[in-house]
Order: sequence, then structure tokens, then C-alpha cells
Amino acid sequence: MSKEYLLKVKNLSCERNYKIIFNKLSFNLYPRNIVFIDGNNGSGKTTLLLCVSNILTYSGEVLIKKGIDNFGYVGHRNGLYDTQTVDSFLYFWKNIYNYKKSYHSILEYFNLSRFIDVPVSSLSFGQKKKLSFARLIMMKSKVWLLDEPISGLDKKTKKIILKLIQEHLSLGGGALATSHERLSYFDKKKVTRVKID
Amino acid sequence: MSKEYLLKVKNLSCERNYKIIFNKLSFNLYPRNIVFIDGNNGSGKTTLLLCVSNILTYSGEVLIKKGIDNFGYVGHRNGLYDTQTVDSFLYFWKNIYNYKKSYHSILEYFNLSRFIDVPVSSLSFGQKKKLSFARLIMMKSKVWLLDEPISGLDKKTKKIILKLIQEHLSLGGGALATSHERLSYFDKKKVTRVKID
Amino acid sequence: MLKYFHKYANPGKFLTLALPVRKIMGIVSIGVVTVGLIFALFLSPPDYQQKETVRIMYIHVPAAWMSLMIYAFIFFSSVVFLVWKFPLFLILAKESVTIGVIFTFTALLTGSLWGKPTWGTYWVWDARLTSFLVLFFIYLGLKLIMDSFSYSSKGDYAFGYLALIGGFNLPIIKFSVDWWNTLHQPASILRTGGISISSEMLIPLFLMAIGFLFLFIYILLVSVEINLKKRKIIYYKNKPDN
Amino acid sequence: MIKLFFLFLLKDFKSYLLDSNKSWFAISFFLLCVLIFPLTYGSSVDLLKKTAIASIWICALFSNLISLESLFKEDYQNGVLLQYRINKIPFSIIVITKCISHWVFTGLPIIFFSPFFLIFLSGSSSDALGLFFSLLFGTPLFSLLGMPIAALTLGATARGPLLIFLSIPFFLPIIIFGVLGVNSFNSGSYSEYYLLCAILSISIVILPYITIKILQESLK
Amino acid sequence: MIKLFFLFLLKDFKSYLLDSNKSWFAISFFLLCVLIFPLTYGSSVDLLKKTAIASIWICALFSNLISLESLFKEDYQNGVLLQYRINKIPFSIIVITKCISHWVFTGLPIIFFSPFFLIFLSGSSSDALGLFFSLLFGTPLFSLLGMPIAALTLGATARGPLLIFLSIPFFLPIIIFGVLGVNSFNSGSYSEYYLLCAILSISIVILPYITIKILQESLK
Ligand code: HEM
Ligand SMILES: Nc1ncnc2c1ncn2[C@@H]1O[C@H](COP(=O)(O)OP(=O)(O)OP(=O)(O)O)[C@@H](O)[C@H]1O
Ligand SMILES: Nc1ncnc2c1ncn2[C@@H]1O[C@H](COP(=O)(O)OP(=O)(O)OP(=O)(O)O)[C@@H](O)[C@H]1O
Ligand SMILES: [Mg+2]
Ligand SMILES: [Mg+2]
Repeated sequence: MSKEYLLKVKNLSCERNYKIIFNKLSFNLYPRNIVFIDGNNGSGKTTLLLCVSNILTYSGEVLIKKGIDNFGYVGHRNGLYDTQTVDSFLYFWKNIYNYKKSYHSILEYFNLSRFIDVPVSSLSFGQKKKLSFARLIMMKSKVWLLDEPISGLDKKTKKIILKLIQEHLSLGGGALATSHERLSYFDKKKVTRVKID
Repeated sequence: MSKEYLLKVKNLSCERNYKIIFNKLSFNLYPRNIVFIDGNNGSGKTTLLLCVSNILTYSGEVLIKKGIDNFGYVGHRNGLYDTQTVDSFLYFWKNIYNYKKSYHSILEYFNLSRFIDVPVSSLSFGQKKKLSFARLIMMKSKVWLLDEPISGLDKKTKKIILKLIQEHLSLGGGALATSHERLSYFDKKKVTRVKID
Repeated sequence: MLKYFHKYANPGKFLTLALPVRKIMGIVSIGVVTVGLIFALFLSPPDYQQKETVRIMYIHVPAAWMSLMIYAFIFFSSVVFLVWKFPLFLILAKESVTIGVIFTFTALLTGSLWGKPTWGTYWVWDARLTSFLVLFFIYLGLKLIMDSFSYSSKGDYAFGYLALIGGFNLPIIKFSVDWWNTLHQPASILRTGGISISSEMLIPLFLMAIGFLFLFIYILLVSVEINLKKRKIIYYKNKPDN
Repeated sequence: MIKLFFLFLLKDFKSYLLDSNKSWFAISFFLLCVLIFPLTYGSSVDLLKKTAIASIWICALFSNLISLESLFKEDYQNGVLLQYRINKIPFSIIVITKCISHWVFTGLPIIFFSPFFLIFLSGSSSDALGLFFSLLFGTPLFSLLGMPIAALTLGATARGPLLIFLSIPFFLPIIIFGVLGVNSFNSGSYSEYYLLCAILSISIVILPYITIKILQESLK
Repeated sequence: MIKLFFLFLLKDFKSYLLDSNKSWFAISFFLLCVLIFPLTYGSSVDLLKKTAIASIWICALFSNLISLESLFKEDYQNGVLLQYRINKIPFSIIVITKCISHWVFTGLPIIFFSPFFLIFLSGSSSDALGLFFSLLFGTPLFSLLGMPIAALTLGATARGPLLIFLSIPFFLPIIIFGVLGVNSFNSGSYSEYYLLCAILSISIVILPYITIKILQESLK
């Protein structure tokens, strides 16, 4: 078991603007498992995700399983062009990720089909977030980095997202998630909690 | 009682991009009371707040108590300049709102004192949100419009914010809030629920 | 080697090491510049062509050399910072900028004052002068970018990379006189074919150059010391209170 | 209200002076221009002399055009404009202070430095007074005309191309009358100045009002 | 990898052609310039003739300067750049396609239209070939040099002015050598062209690489 980790974080420390954000964190992410990162506002959850994806410089080790060469990400900034329409947004990323199927079923799934010709700037907050999940689905990455995936979503959508993550896990993927809401949805055995203070 | 409303909304309908978002909403906001706007993503909660503050064109009536000539607002877009430091941000709004006291106690309250010289762009999501609440406090408006006030905040901060709203209500103010999280904090008798679908 | 480097790239170590150097440089530089000035203004002969105006040379040439040298120093410090991330080198580079601006301005000013009697004009747009003016602007740009990222380490990298990109200008300045026929004098001292200038002029010139160099080192060390001490204050202020 | 006005003016001024290098903008751009013209025209003094006024006007136009883009953009994007609106801070104050500070930091430095640049470029100061007056009437017009255009571009999907072509016809007459005005100033004919003045006074009355309306619309 | 390259190129081209005003920007700016020069220089044909080349170069410089600001800004602000990085989409592709599309929509139209403008301004086409070559070597340099500077200033206070101030020193030599090159082209001396070529070839190798590094740094 210990050999087939997706992600192995050992003694990770990070400094931003000459301030130490966290010190010597260690945890592993195994397939079919999810790691919850817990901590107060400003404790460094987002920073941790950025360290794992090698955007910030850190000290310590982040080992990624061979063959995994990208991460899926959903965060506060959605990565949407305001002037793009939903359709052209999805079409662009579909091509980038080489997603073969049609994305209309995804839109259906998120209840966004009506908005296919609407520019992103006229979507509501939750709808934008759903769009960035649509991109995540098309990407088919093994490891998902989710920065407060369900904040600002309604109950139904929350459930959809949690089911989505569950499915992703059941297919052998893993996820690193932060959230201020209780996520009691997942099997306790599959959950690792990491506390930052 | 019926005469001393802060806000009286009657048959409010709103159209955006030639689509009707909601139709004939009516509710009253009394002092010391809070109105919760409930609805799924994209149902028009944010739109309703914008109608009430007369930014969008609407049909129907929005009556505001005489003497109330401004609203406090906290929403998804924080209204912060990325390059401003926390100090200069607070100083600017303090002057605009003619807030006489020092804002250092507010910073203390939100546990942000350490960040006084930090530019807003290097704050975490929650810290930015707290800053926009700091502005709200300085404004001393009777009516608060809160668009998902506690999403993305940690437990302790959520409590602080709820207490803040409670205090505001107990001083005779009123609030219009949207949220996807349960807000069972308030006295049931003081809460009006408005459902949009 | 790198380990040794690491030891002295440590700001604290650097300060203790630099203190005696700073004190010596302070005294020596003032002495050398004074002697150099006496030589340059009174003891050296006037040029047979340019008469007394040649004395501008003793300011102009060392100042021009210094501005090129300081930029080279900034360039290499920035590279070291970008590659190995030693913060000390960033501080060294940043503190050199203001001194560089002053030397560059001096060289520009004396050069154009000298140009009037010798070339008949204050300014021409030839390769040497233009590229040197560009150097001046790059210095100013470095100065500007230092203030444009308040309290953020992002600015450090912006500074480093700008210094890196600006480095292309140095060889252009240096070799502009060889590659194009410009009005400006080609190199007569720092060149491959050996020195071609009389020793009576060479001595004060070198005295001034060495004096300027020491002066630069002195000012740099002082400002680095101030910077490090200020940084410590900020560091303690920002330390998370447990 | 008046207090608020001065507050915003102060804030805009401060944001030009302290927070940022905005105040350098006009000057640095001007420096660039003034360098570029002699650089590219070579050492032909004659040429420089003749083109000096036009060059200065072109610089004025460009530095205005460039700084216009960011006039309301940041406030709009980060939600500050929305905040003002909900807080019922009158947009008139915001628009007027923005206009004034924009002019003070792009137009005024240009006006102030233009005589020096004129001398630097052309070597004579005979046109300095004419240039001064033409810029004095022309640059506020740039700021005033630019404002509604800048407000229009906020959140535009494809309004852009239209927009630039819209702004050209507005800016061109100013620059033409400005340059013509200088040329005929020494011969004692001021008709271009009167015209600029007339446009200016109409603009001062109408354009801020239109800008306010456009800004309110942009938040919808 | 190659597929991704063409995808991004296509996307950038599309974003220039369809979504926004970007593609019109350079041309319309150019148009504005070319209109302004004859208008401001009055009817002096002689003057126009002599300044034609320099004017065209100045326009090229300005339209490049102006379009630089938006080069990486949107991607940076809305988080798309972060998304690319986390998805491990190579920044080399993004930078190179951005550079190519920037040049195709600012440099290329200028090169293409410059002979017409030259004839329009100076009435003769004798310098057209020289101008063509000098712009051919010079405008890619504008794009290449502008890229790292645009990336450097992401997240800076008062980015626009800073950007312009920082690009001045790097753009100056290009415009000087460009104009000098045209002037000496007909006399058979090509030294400026060789120099531009040399700088260009070095830049093509080094600058995209530096830009990638800077962009990665900007996300920190
Ligand atoms: C504003 C105008 C001028 C500028 C920007 C300028 C710039 C420079 C620079 C950068 C150097 C150092 C070059 C090197 O180390 O290879 C230098 C050296 C020198 N300059 Fe100038 N200069 C100017 C005007 C003049 C004038 C008018 C004269 C005298 C006719 C002059 C004479 C010299 C001499 C003799 C050297 C030393 C060259 C050597 O021996 O290596 N310069 N100048
Ligand atoms: N871009 C940045 N540059 C420098 N420091 C930053 C930056 N972003 C955040 N920080 C600092 O790093 C610390 C951790 O920030 P981070 O965004 O990781 O917090 P977080 O745990 O995600 O909080 P939240 O729950 O509010 O999102 C904070 O103290 C913040 O001030
Ligand atoms: N700027 C806009 N222009 C046009 N239509 C818009 C605009 N913003 C939102 N809409 C549309 O109006 C409807 C309501 O949006 P609104 O933002 O009010 O939803 P919401 O209830 O706040 O949702 P959420 O919980 O996701 O924030 C949505 O269907 C959306 O597509
Ligand atoms: Mg976070
Ligand atoms: Mg909403």
C-alpha cells in the first residue's frame, strides 16, 4: 500500500514574503482517498495547494507518483474569461484536454444547458463555479486540488459536487480539499485530515 | 409596527438580458429584523439585492424609510484595490464614512492587526472578506445587504460575523442576507424568509 | 566552495566581516580622491589639443567606468540571487542602484559639458552616447521597480530579471566605439592592444578611478548595513506572535 | 458633499502621487516622445523646428489615450464602483474628481513642460504662448471626451473596435484645431481658440453628466 | 505538444479576431497616427517627406507600447494563468503563441501597410524596401522585448506607467537603428540591419525563456 501513493508530502515548509506560513507538514495521498486540509482563515490552506502544485517555492519533499503529470484545480479565482461564452469556454478547454466526448452532457449535469450562449460575465457566482467544475471533469486528472469546492453553492449542487468527487475517488483518483464546511459525506476510512495552524 | 419598516418591497420583478429573473416578490424589513433570501444558484438572490439598492432597473415598488440614504454591502467582489495596503484601505474608507473612532480596534477584532502594512493582494480569501466587513462596520448604515456573508470563513470568524450582525440588529438596524448555509443563530421571531425559485 | 559561499552569504556573518572593510574604505577613499583631485586639477599637464578642458576627463572617465562596473556588479548579483536565492546579493544589487544612478548622471553631465568645446555640441545621437543614455534609463527603471511592489517578494524577482535583461546593454556600450565610427573617443586604456596614454595623465586618472571604486564600496556597505538592520526590525514585527 | 468632494479629490491625487507611479506617467511618456522625435528625425535641426508643435500635440494625444484605458477599469473590476453605488456616494463626485485628477496629472504637466520641450525641440520660444493656450483648451477636452469613452468600454464584449473608431473622430478635431491654432496665433487670428473654447464649455456641462449615466449603466 | 501549440495559437488568433477589439487596435492606432502627422504638419509636403519614415516608426513604437499592457493581464487576473500552471500546460507554448499572435496583429499589419503609408506620407516609394526590412526586423523585437517587461510588471502598483517607463530604454535602440537603417539603406550600407538581425536572433533564443521564468515567478 505504502508504495502506491499518488502524492507523498514530507516535511513541507513554506515561506511567503519572508514569513513562514507552515512548517514541516507531512501526509500521504493514496488512490481512492481524500485529504482534508483544515485550518483557520489565513492559516495557509491555499498556500499548501500551491506548494503541492509546485507554484510556490517550498522546502521539504513533494513526491508525485510517476505518470501523473498534471493536477485538476478549482479555487476562488475561477479562471474564466468574462467575455467568453459558456460554449466557447468549454470548447476551448475540451480541445486543450483532448476530451473526446461532447460536453453537453456535463452542462446538463450541472443544469447549465440554458446558458450555453451566455457570456460568463452574466452568470451568477454559483454558475461560474459550476463551470470551473465542468472544466475539471473534462481534464481527467488523477489528482484534484480543490480549494473550498462547495462554498457558495446551493444544497443540490453541493450534493452533485460531492458525488462527483466520490466518483472520481472510486475510479482510483485522489483529492486534496480545503473546506470550512463539514464534509461528512465521505467514508471515514478514506479520509485523512491535515491540520494547519 | 407596519409603519416603521426600514424597507418595503412590493411586487418586485426584475428582468436581466430579456429574461425574467423573479416575479412579484413582496416582503418587509423591520428594524431589529433580518430577511433571508433563499434560492438555488442562479435564482436571483444577488439580483434582488442589486434591485433593492436601485442599481438594476426593476418594476414594482421598493420603499425605503425616510432618512436612510445608504446601504452597507458585502458581496462576492470585495471592492478592494489589490495594491493598497490594509492601512491605507481602512484610512480611505474611514474618511469617506466619516468614522470618528480609530479603526485599530476593528482590526484587532478581526485578528488582522499583524497585516496592517500588507498589500491586499497578499491576504488570504477569508482575510479579504474580513476587511470588507471592517468597512461595513465603519459605515454605520442602518440597512445591510449581505451576499453570502459567511461563505469561505472559518468557524470562529463565522461566529464573529454572526455576532456582529446580531449587534447591528439589536441597535435597531436591519439586514437582507443570502446564504447557502444554515443560519440558525438568530431569533426565529426576527427572521423573515423569502424564497426565490 | 558553495558551502563557503553560503557562510558569507548569510547577512549576519556578512555584517561582522564587512565592518572593518567599511571603516578602512571610508578613510582611504576620501584620501585617494583628494590626492587624485590635486593631481588632476593642478599637477597634470594640459592637453596640447584640448587645453585645460581635458581636466574634465578625470571625472568623466572614472565616473563612466564606475557606472559600467556598478551595472555589471548589479547584473552578477542579480544572477546569483535568481539562481541561488541568496537574499544578501539582492540587497547588494538594490543598494547599488542609487549609487549607479549618480555616477551615470555625472558621466553624462561631464561628457556633454566636455562635448561642447571638443565636438561643438552638447549631444549627438551616436551609438556610444545613446547606449549610455539607455543605461541611465535602465538604472532609473530599476529604481522605479523597487518601489512598485510594496512589501512583496514579487518585487525582488522583478528587479532581478529586469537587471538581467538590461545586461544586454553593457557590451553595446563598451564596444559601440569599436563597432561604429562614433564621435566619441575609442578606448585607449581598457583595451586589448595595451595602454596608449601618457603616464602623467594616467596616474591621476587611476587615482580617481580607484578612489571612486573605494567610495562606491564604502557607500554600498553603509547602505547595506542600514538595510539589513531595517529588515531585521520588519522581520521581528512580522513574526507571528504565538 | 463638499467634504466628500475634496476627500475623493485628495484620494485621487494621492493615488497619483504616493501609491503609484501614475504621476510619472505623463512626464515619462512625454520624455519618451521628446526623445524619440529628435532621435528618429536625426540631427536635422530644421526638421525638428517645423515639427515641434505637432510632435508635442501628438505626445499629448497619446499620453491621454493611454492613460484613459485604466480610468475606471480597476474600480469597476474589483467592485469598488459597485460599493460606491450601493453606499449611495454620488457618482457626480467620483466622475468630476476623476476628471480633474486625470487632467491635473496628464494635461497639466504637459502644458507646464511644453514650453521647455518646444525650446528643446525647435530651439525657439516664439510659439510658446500659442502652444500654451492651445494645450490649455485642448487637454481638458481630451480628459472630458475620454471619460465617457472609457466608461463605455467597461465590461464590453465587442464594443471595442467601434469604440476606437468612435474616439478617433472626437480626438482628431481637437488636435487639428490645436495645431492650426498655434500656427495662426502669431498672425493674430484666434478663431481656432474660440472654437476650442466653445467645445470645451459645452463639454464641461454635458460630458460628466453623460459619463455618470454610462457608469450607472455599466453596473447593470 | 504540437497540437497544443496550434490550439493556443488558434485561440490567441481567435481572441484577436473575434472576441475583442485587440486586432483592430494596432491598425486603428496606426491609422490615427498616419492621419495625425499630415494633419498636424499642415500642407508642407516637404516636411512630410522627410519625416515619413520616422513617423511610421514612431507609430509602430506606440501601437506596440499600448498593446503591451494587456498582453498577460487578463490571464493573470482571472486566474487562467494559474490554471495553466497547475494543469502543467507548458508555459513555453503560452509565451511563444502569445508572442507570435501579438506580432501578427500589431507588427505584421504595420509592416504590411507601411509602404502605402510611406507613399501616402512622402509621395515616393524609394525607401519602401528599406522601411519594409527595418520593420521586419524591428517589430518582432518590440514584441519580444515587450513580453518580459509586461510579465515583470504584473501585480505592480500603477502598472501602466511603470511598463512604459521600463520599455523605453529597450525600445529606444531599436527605433534608432531602424530609422538609421532606412536612411543608409539606399546608400548600400546595411550595418544597422545586421545589428538588428543579431539582436533579434539573440532575443528569439533568450527572451521567451526569461519570460517563462518571470511568469512563473509572477504567480507566487
Ligand atoms: C554625454 C556624452 C558622453 C558620454 C555619455 C560618454 C560616455 C563614456 C563612457 C560610457 C565611457 C567608458 C567607456 C569604456 O570604458 O570603454 C567613456 C570613456 C571616455 N570618454 Fe566619454 N562620454 C561622453 C562624452 C565624451 C567627450 C566629449 C569626450 C572627449 C572628447 C569623452 C572622452 C572619453 C574618454 C577619453 C574616455 C576614456 C576611454 C578609454 O580610454 O577607455 N567622452 N565615455
Ligand atoms: N500572494 C501572497 N503573497 C504573500 N503572502 C500571501 C499571499 N497570499 C496569502 N498570503 C499570506 O499567506 C498566509 C496564508 O494564506 P492562504 O491564502 O494560504 O490562507 P488560507 O488558509 O487559504 O485562508 P482562507 O481560508 O482565508 O482562504 C496568509 O497569512 C496570507 O497573509
Ligand atoms: N450581469 C448579468 N447580466 C445578465 N444576467 C445576469 C447577470 N448576472 C447574473 N445574471 C443572470 O441572472 C440570474 C440570477 O443571477 P444571480 O447572480 O442573482 O443569482 P444568485 O441567486 O445570486 O446565485 P448564486 O447563489 O450562484 O450567487 C442568473 O440566471 C444569471 O444567469
Ligand atoms: Mg484559501
Ligand atoms: Mg449571488
